[in-house]
Amino acid sequence: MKISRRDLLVWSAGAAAGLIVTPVPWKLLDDTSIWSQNWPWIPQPVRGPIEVKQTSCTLCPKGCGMKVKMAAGWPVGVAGLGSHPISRGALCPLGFGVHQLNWHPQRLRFVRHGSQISSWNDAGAAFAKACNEGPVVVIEGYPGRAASSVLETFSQKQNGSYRVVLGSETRALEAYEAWSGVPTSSLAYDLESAKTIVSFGAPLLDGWGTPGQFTRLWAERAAGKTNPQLRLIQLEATLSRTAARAWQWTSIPVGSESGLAAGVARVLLEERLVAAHGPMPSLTLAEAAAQTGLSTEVLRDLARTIASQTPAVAIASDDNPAVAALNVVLGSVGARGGIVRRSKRTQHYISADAELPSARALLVDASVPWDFVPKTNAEVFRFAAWDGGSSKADWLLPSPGFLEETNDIPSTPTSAIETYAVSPALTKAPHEVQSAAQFLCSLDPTFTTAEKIIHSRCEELFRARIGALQAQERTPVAKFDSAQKIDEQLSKGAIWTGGPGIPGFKCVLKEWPSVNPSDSENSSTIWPAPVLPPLATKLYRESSLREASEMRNA
Amino acid sequence: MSRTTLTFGFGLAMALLVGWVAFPRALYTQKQQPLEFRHKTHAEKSGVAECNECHAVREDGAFAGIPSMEKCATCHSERIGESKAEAVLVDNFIKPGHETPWLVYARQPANVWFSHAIHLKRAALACTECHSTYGESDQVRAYEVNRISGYSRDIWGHSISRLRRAPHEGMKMSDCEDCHARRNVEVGCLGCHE
Amino acid sequence: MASGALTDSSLTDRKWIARGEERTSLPRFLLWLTPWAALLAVGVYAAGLCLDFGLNQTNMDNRFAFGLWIFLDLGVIALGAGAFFTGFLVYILKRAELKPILNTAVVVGFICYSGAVAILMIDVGQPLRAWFTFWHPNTHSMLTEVTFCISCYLLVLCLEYIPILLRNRQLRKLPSFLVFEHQLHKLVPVLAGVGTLLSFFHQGSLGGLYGVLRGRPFAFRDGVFIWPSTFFLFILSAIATGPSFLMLVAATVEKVTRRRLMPADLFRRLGFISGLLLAIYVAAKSIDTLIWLNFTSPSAGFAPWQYYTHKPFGTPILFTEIVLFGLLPAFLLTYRKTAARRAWLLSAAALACAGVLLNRFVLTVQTLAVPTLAFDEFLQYTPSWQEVASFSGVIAYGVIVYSLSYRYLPLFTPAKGESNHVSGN
Amino acid sequence: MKARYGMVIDLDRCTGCGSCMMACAAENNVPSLPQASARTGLTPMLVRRVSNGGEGTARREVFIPIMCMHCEHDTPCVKVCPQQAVEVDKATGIVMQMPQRCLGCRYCMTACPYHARYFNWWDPSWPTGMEKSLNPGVAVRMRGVVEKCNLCHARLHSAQAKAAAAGRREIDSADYVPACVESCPTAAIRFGNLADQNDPAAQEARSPEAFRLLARIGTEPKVYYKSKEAWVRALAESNSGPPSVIERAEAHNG
Repeated sequence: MKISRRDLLVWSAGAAAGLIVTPVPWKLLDDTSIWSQNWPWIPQPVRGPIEVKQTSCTLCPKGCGMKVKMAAGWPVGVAGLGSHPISRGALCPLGFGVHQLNWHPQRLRFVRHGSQISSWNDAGAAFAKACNEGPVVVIEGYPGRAASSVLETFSQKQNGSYRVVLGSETRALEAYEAWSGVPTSSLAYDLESAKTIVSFGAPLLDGWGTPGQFTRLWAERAAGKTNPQLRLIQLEATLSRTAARAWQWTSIPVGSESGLAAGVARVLLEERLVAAHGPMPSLTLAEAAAQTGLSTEVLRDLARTIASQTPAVAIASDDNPAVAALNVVLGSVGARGGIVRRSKRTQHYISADAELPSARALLVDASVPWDFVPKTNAEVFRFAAWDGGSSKADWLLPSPGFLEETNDIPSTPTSAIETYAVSPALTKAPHEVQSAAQFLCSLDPTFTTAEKIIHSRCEELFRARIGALQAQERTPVAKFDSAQKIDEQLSKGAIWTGGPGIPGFKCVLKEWPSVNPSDSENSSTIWPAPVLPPLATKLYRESSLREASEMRNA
Repeated sequence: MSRTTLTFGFGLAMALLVGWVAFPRALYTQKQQPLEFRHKTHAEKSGVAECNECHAVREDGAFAGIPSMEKCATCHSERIGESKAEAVLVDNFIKPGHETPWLVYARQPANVWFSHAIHLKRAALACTECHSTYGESDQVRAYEVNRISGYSRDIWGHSISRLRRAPHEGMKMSDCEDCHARRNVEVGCLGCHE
Repeated sequence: MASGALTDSSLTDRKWIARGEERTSLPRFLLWLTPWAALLAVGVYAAGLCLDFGLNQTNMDNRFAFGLWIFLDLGVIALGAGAFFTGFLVYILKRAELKPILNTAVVVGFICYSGAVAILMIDVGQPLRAWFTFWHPNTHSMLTEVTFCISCYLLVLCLEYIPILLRNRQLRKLPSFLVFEHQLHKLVPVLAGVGTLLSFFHQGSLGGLYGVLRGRPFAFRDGVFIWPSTFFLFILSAIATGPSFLMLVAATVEKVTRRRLMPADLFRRLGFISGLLLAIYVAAKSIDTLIWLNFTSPSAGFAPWQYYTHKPFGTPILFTEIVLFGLLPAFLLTYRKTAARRAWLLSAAALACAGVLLNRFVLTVQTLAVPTLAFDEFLQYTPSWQEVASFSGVIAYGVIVYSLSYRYLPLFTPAKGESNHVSGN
Repeated sequence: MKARYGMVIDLDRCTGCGSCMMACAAENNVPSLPQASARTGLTPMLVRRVSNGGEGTARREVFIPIMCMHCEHDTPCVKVCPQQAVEVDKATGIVMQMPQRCLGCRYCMTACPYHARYFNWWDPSWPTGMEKSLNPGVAVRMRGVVEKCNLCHARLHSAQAKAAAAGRREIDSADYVPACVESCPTAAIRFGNLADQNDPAAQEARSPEAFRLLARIGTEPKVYYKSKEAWVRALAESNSGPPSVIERAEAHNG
C-alpha cells in the first residue's frame, strides 16, 4: 500500500499525543535544567575535612598572624589572627588572597639559565664553580630568620659579603644608628604610648609597618574623634588614604619634607616649646616657609600643635635625617612614645643599596623584592617563587611559595614589642622548588639547616626563660619544661612575645643634618613577590579603589 | 476501524512504548563500584553496631562521610581471607595508601548544603529515614548515573514516573520539601543551598 | 494531487498562488528574499554566539543589565498591538469595514510576538531554565504576568494564523484541513476576545515592568489600583500606534507590489482611530508626567532636574516624545484636511510609531543610564555587533514571513473571496 | 528567635584599604577573570571612593563600601524576580539570591538602586590548579546568573552545623561573622542582629550620626553608615549629593 502525506500527518499526530503522556518531555525538561545548574566545566572546590591552622605570613618581613583554612591539605582561605600581639587580627589587603598565589600562572616551576630551561644540578655546578673562583655576595630582604643565618654564615665562609634590602620603614630609622650607636634593625617606634604622630608622607593607614599595628591603634584612639587621644598629623602633597583620614592634613610640595622638619624644629626651639635637645637648624623660618609653600604662621601653628600634646613623634616615609633630627629636638628619641630599641640586640646590616664589592657571583634570596636590581656584573643567581619577567638574573631558581616551607618570623620592623613565631610548611611544595637556604645546605652537607637553627632558637628561648607564648591563652616561657614543647607550640602557630621596647638610650646630634630637598618616594610595603594575588589584580582592575599607578607588579 | 484511527493508534502506541520502556533505559548508564563491600558482614563479623561508628559527624558539625582507608586498615592491614575482593582492597588501596574512589549513591550536587549534624542531632532522624536499609545490605549495588544531569539515580528515585515509589526513594528537592512540610520545618532557599 | 504541484514548482509556483491573484515571477520573488535571508542568517549566527559563549558577546554590563534587545521587545510588542486591537474592533465592536486589514494585522502580530519571544530567549542568561517561571512563578512580579500573557497570546496568534494559512490554494484541497479551517473560523471571534484580554494585560504589565521599580525613581510611578500608571499608558500608546503601524505596513506593501490593496478610506479610518487614541494618550501621558515631576519623584528624594542634566538625555527628549511624536501626529491623523492627503497621513503614522518607540527607549535605556546614588556617574552603552545583528535578524525574519504570507495566502482578500484589488501594472 | 542581621559601617574609620573586597571575593569564590572590566566584573563588596568635589586642601574624601543592603521592606529585587530566585529569609532577614533558580533575566539588577547585584557574564574559570584554593563552603556560580552578597551564608551554615553538633539550637554569634567584617583592619564594620535592642550594632544604628543610602525610597535597608561629617551624611540623599553633581545640574538649569 502507498503511504500518503496524510498518513504521515495522522501518524505523527498520534505519536505527539502519546509522547505527552510519557516521561520523555518532562524528564528531559527537568534534566536539562539540572544539567545547566551543574555544568561539567564549572570548577569544583576540593572535598575533605576542614581544619584551621594558625601561622604567620612569610611573604614580607611584617609577619602578620594568620589563620589558614585547610581543606584536604590545601589552603582554601586566610584570615587575620586576633591573638597576634602586633598585627592584632589584621592583614594587608593582599594577604586575603595569598592562598591563591601558589597557583599563579607566573609561578616559577623550572630552573632557568638565561632564556632556556635548565636543572638544579647545572645550577649547583655553576654556583659551586663560581664559589671556587671568587667571593660570593648574598643579598636578602628578610633578615633575622633561621634561613638568613644560613645565608649569612655561607657568605662569611666564602669571604664574601652579606647585604640586606631594607623596607622604607626601616630605612627611615637609619639616621638614628649613627647618632645613638643602636643598630637600625633593633630600633622601633613606641606608638602605643605616643599622643601625637607627625607623618612626613608615611602611609601610616595604608600598609605602613604591620598593617594591624597602627590601624587598630588609630581606630581605637583617633578615628572619627574631633579631639582624639592620638593625633595623626599628615604632611603630604596629595590627599592620600592616610591624609584623607588624618586628624589634620597639611599639603606640602613633594620633597620639601626636610625643609618643613627644619622649620618646625626652629619654631620649637625659638619659642621654647620643648626643652632643647638638639642644635638649631641652619634653615631660617622664612626659607622653610619658602620651601614648603606654607606661611610662617602656619609653620608656627603646626609646631605649637605638635608640642601641645606630647609625647609626639615624627615619622618619615623613608630615610630622612632632617625628620630624624626633628625627633631629636622633640626629645622623642630613646623616650616612651618615641623611638625606642628592642630588648634583644641585633647586629648591624649593610644595606644592599651601598656599593657592592667586586664579586664573582651574586646570590639573591627570594625575600628580596623583585624590582630590586643589583648594580653588578657578577653572575646573578636569583631565587624567586614567581617570575616577574625581565629579570637581570643569569639563573632563575624556583623557590617555595606561600606556606610551602618551614620558616621562622623574627620581630617585625617598626614594632617595639619583641616577637618570635614559626610558620610551618602546611602544604606540599612542587617537587622542583628549593629555597636559597635549602640550596646552600644541599651543596654543603656540613651546613646546619634552617629547621635545626629554628630548634636551637627554641632552646635559647627555653634557657632565657623570658616572655611568654601566646597560643589560645598566654603561657610564660618559664612554665615550659622542655625546648621541645616550645618548638611544638610555635609550630602550631603560637607566638612568643618578649618585653616591650626600651627607652633611655643616648642620642647625640652635633649639628643639624644637611637638608637635601630631593628625597621621599613612597613605597608603602615590601611585597617581594613580582605578582599580586589574582584576586587583588582583579579587584584593582574592576574598581576605582586604587589608580593604575598605585598598582604594583599587577 | 478506519485507516485514520489505525495510523493514529499506531503512532500513539509507538510513542508510549518509546517513552515508558526505551527512554528510561537510555537515560541512565551503570557504573560498577571500585570495591566489593558488605555492610551486613561488617555488622556481624566485626561487631560494628552503629552507623556512626564509621560514618561519624565531626565536632565542627561536618559529616565524615565514607571512612578513610586508615579506618579500613585497622582490620585490613593484611589480607583477611582469600576472597578476590580482599586482595583488591589490600593490594590496590591499603598497601599503596590510596583512598577508594567510591561512587556515592546519595551525593547531591555542589550547590546543595545538607547538614547531617542538624538532621541527626536536632531533628533526631534515623539514618534509615533517607538511606533506607542500605546499612544492612549484603553487596554493593551498581551505581546508576543520569547521562544528562550527571546525578546518581537515587536522587530521582528508581520509578521513572515518581508516582509509585518506596517511602525512602528519591532525594530531589521536592522530597526534602515534602519532609520539611510534614514536620513543618521552614527554611529559606539558602537554608539548603550554597 | 498536491505532489503534482510540488514537482513542477521548480519552474513556477503558480499552483500555490490563489486564483485571480497576480504575483511576480518566482525568480524575482526569490531575488527579493535573498538579501533578507542573508541578514537572517547573520542574525541567527550572532544569536548562536550569544547562546554558546554567553552574554559576554553583548556590550551590556552590570549597570546596563538591559540593552538593545529589551528595547526591541517592548518596541515590537507595542507595534504588534494592531493585531489584537483590530481583532477587537472587528469581532467585538463589529466594525466590519476593517476586515481587509485583519489578516495583515494577524500576520504582523504573529511576526512581532514570535520575534520578541525569540529575542527574549537569547537575552536571558539561562534559557534552559526559563520554564521555571511557569513552575515556580512569583505572582508579584510584572515579568511573570508578561511571560504568561505573551506566551499564551503567541499561542492565540498561532491559532489565528492557521486559518489564514489553510486558505492557501493547495492546502485547501485537503478536505480535513478545510473542515478544520471552518471550525477554527468559528473560533476566531472567541480568540479575538481572549487575545484582547491577554494583550490588555501584557501590554500593561510591560509598562508595569518599569513603573514598579521603586529603586529607579526615573521610571517609578504611583499606582492606580494595583498597577502603576505606566500600566495604562502602555496599553493606550500600544493601541494608539498599532493601527498606524498597520497603515505603514499596508502602504509599504502597496509600494513594493505597485498595487492598491486597500480602499483609501480604510487608511483614513485607521488613521482617525489611531489619532484619536493618540490624543487621549498624550493627554494622559502629560498628566502622568506632571504628577511624577512634582510629587512622585521628589518624595523619593530625587529632584526631577537631575534626570535631565545628562547629555544626550536632556529635556528635549521629553518634548520630542510628547509633542513632536505625540501631539503633532495626533493632530495630523485626525484633522480632515491633512488626513485626506496620503503623504500627510503616512508620515503622521510614522511619527506616531517613532513616538511609541522613543517612549519605550526612554523607559528602558535612559532609566538605567540615570544615576541613583549621589556618587554614581552617568554611563553610556553601545550595542555590540552581535546585538545589532540578532536585532536585524528579527526584522529580516519579519519581512520574509510577511512576503511568503503575502505571496501564497490571500491576505487582503476577505473570506468571501471577492478580490478587492484594483489591478495595477 | 527571629534575627534581623545588618551592619553599621563607620565611614570615619574606613581607610579604603580594600581588605573587605579581597576577603569577600576569596570567601565567595569570585573568579578573577582577565576579560572582566569595572563594568562587567563581580565585586559583591565594592569600596567606592567619593570626594566632596573640592579642590586642593578643600578636598575631602571618603570611602564607602557598597554591598547588598538587604532591604527589609518592599525589597525591590525580591518583588520583581519572576521565579522566586530571591527572597527575604524569614529567620535572618538576609536577602537571599539563588543562582540555581535564577534564569538570568537581570530584572532584579535594574530594580536595585545600589547596583549591588552582579551578572556572571562569563563562565567561571581559574588558572590551572587554582580551583584547589576555592572555599568548599560556597558553590561556584555558573555563567548567566545574577549574584550578590548573601552575607557570607556559608559561615552561617557552618555555625548552624557546629551548634547542632554541640546540641544547641541557637548559633554562637562568634561563629557567624561575615568575611568583610572579620577582615576590616580598623573594625569599621559592625555586624549584628538589628532586632536585638542590646546588640551593639543595633545601638550604633540608632546614633544620630548613622544614616542609610537612599532611605527615602522606603525600602528599609539593613546596612547603615555612620559619619560625623555632614557632607558625608548628605550623600544619603541623591540630589544633595557631592557639589560636583549639583553644580553640573545648576549649570544646566540656569
